[in-house]
Amino acid sequence: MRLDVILRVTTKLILPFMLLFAVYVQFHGDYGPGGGFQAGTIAAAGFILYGLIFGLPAMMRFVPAAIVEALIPLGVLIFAGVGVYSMLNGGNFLDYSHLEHDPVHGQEWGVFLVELGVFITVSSTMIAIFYAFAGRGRGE
Amino acid sequence: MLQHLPVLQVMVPLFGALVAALSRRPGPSWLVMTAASWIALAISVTLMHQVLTGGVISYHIGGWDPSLGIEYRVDVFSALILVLVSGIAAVSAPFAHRSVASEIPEDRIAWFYTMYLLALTGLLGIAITGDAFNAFVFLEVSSLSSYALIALGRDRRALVAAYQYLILGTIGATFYVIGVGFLYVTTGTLNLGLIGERLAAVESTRPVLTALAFITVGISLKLALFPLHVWLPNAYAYAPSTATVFLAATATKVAIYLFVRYLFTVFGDRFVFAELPIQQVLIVLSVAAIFGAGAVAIFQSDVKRMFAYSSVAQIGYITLGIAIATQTGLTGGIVHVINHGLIKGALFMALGAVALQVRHCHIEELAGLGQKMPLTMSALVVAGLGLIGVPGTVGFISKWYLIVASFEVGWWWLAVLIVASSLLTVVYVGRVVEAVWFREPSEVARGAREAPLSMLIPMWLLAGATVFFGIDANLTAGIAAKAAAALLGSPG
Amino acid sequence: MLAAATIAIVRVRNLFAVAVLFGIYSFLMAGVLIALDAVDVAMTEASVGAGVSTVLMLGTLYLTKTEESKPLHSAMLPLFVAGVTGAALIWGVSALPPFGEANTALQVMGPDYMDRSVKETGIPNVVTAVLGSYRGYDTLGETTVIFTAGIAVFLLLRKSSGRKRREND
Amino acid sequence: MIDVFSELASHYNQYITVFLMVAGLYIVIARGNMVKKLVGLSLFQTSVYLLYISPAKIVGGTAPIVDPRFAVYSNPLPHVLILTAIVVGIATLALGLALVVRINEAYGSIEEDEIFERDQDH
Repeated sequence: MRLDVILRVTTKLILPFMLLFAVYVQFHGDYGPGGGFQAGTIAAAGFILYGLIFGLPAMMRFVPAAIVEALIPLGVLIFAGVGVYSMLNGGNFLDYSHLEHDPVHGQEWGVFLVELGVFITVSSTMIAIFYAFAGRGRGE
Repeated sequence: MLQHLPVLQVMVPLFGALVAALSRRPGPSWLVMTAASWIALAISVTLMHQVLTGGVISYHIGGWDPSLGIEYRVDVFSALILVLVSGIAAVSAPFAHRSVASEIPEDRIAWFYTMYLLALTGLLGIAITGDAFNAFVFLEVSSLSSYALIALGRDRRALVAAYQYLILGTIGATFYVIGVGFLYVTTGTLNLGLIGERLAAVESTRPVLTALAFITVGISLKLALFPLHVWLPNAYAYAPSTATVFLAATATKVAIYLFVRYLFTVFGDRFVFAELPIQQVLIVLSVAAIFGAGAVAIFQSDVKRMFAYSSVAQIGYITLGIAIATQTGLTGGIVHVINHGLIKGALFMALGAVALQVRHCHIEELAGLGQKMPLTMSALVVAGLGLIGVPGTVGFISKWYLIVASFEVGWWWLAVLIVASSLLTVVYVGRVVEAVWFREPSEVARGAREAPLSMLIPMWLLAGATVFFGIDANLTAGIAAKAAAALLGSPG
Repeated sequence: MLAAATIAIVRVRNLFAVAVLFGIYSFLMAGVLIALDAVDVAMTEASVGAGVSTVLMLGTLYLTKTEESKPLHSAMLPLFVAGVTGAALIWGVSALPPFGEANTALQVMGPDYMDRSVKETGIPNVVTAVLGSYRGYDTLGETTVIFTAGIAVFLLLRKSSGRKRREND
Repeated sequence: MIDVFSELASHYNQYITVFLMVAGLYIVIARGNMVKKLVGLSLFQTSVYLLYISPAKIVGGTAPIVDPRFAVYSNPLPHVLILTAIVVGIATLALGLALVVRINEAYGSIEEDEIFERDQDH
């Protein structure tokens, strides 16, 4: 319990930086290593750390389970939606060149949106899996 | 929009799965599932029509050339598998409504349908893709969702069955990836067609043979080829009825598709069958499957398990046709893929209807059900006759092709074995029929009532198809023959 | 590399340290991957293998048991299977082109993503470009796999709201 | 360091890969503990990464991020494939572990032999 104070404060201090780092990894993926998947894992790890220190109920208030559940399909929906959208714009499925007038620009946009979809699904799935495991008491 | 059909074939069930997951209520999710699977069926039938009239369809996802990106490729064989898979899914949709409601807790039904649609997505994705690694990804989509579907069975043994399937399925998939890795390192491409072309230049070097070995073993695990079938009986026996219907009729069939695709299109039949002892090995294993699994099926008291073992035996017939590797033999194998899908779909639907009434499919509990559920039990008998191969049913067509094929290559003993093996089928189907029609109703059977229409119609649709295509086989066998000709004619 | 391998052997013994060892193993693997110039993969392996998997394993062990009992049956069959697999792999692998060569089939005949990526997509990290665009469909499949796993874990582990889902004959 | 290794034995990498694969596969088949089996399975899958990544490396090359200072890069495509494979691996592991948790609740054991015994009883 005494240690708790330190842990709580540190966690609160660290959490914004972890999320910031996740965002950096997400957006810097075009130029350096990183991308939606890695960023999603880091962000989820940040939230899970919060949950470990402050307890499951506090985390669920912070990130409600219902929202997490809805976010999992949403990420895939964004991804596949980009595919369909490029199809409606006259290209093939997932052909980002047709998203903008300039094909290269379209590609950049496409990859960006797709990575966003990956990020959403990955981070929310990780949190959901954490909820599922943690919500289960010790067996028997 | 018509030129986008190949990708829509896979995307429609995927979107369905997403919407079903978002809806989270049983009713809407069932509607979404039904709509998505019927649209998928319509698309696959259209694709089949396009292929038959206009030849092979190639669709470049993302607009990239196949050497850069991923290609979807539909030929007669893959279109046939697409129609089978989406057809079974569509026909099972009305059946699922009551069955799932009685077997799955209400708060999980929406997710059950999500998984069901994901399994459909994965299976269609494997059958349509022209890319080795993409096939792996969709293989995993279908596998993971099947594990979850199986684990939802009412019996706790369903959990263990799902776990065992997960272990063996993942080993199989990893073997497959290893094999693809070898192919990729030697050819520098992942496109199945391009691999086939480039392999012609490097044939019979050691990495290629290793790739062949690993891909064959990996897919054999998935298609439950005889010694690698251990996961199948329990998985089918303890899964929820709807999952059993769908998976038994489609999952192994798609693995067979991939198997044939690799042997004939990628490695080339000349290379595989002329220079390596694969033919002999495959024939021995197939015959062992037919007799071994058939014999085990006789001694099962759980009817669901009995028919699961029967599936292993029936897969033996299919691989036998593939191993003969002549036009007639391959046609027999492919036509049996379809026929067995129809038969097993009808059989497991009948058992699903029984499960609604008596909860377990123990043969003692089925006794006398013929009086209480005459329509369901008649469907069971019709499909059972198809399993035996009685003239006038689809089973006869498949066996006819196989027997003719064995005579053509001069293996009369193989023909004798095929006929003899039917006796095993007679015994176990006979056991069920005897119990159902000629015995006094058991205690539980007395309270049973006829299945609801939503189950009877799909069941009889499939049972009727086994008779219809048994009498007029031009459609199925004709398409199968075209597929076989295309596979054999493809350049090694 | 060697260290990773030896740890793999140590792990063949039992206990709950296995989970921690697995984490260490993943970190080493990530190190090797960096040496092989696969920075993106290394980053993912470090976060997934060493992070997520280890946490999941520890969580499972907390929910179940931490001791492994001695296997009862003989190890002959598994040894045989593993041995045959290993032999087949060595046989195939030894005929592959030597490590680090530039003019192998993979390098020569493979697609020239490096040259075209910036021109066509404007993205200098070619791994991201291939992942997002050229083989974007694989990535969609991959995201679907995650989605499948997430829902599947839910299905299995979420407490039912109403009656308890315990069966038995 | 890798340079030294590659001079010592040109297939060193691949042999280690094979060793890891076989070790993983052995754990999966031989062990009865369900968690241990899953660890073995992960090991088996992880070793495949090296099979793909090793051939992509060119000695003297660098990571596949376009930069005017470098001319030789390792091949990016295997990296992408393996990223996907990692994700598939963790998904399988998560599902497998979830199953183990449920099995433990239903049987009170995670040893395969014990579970089979308990099913024989009834």
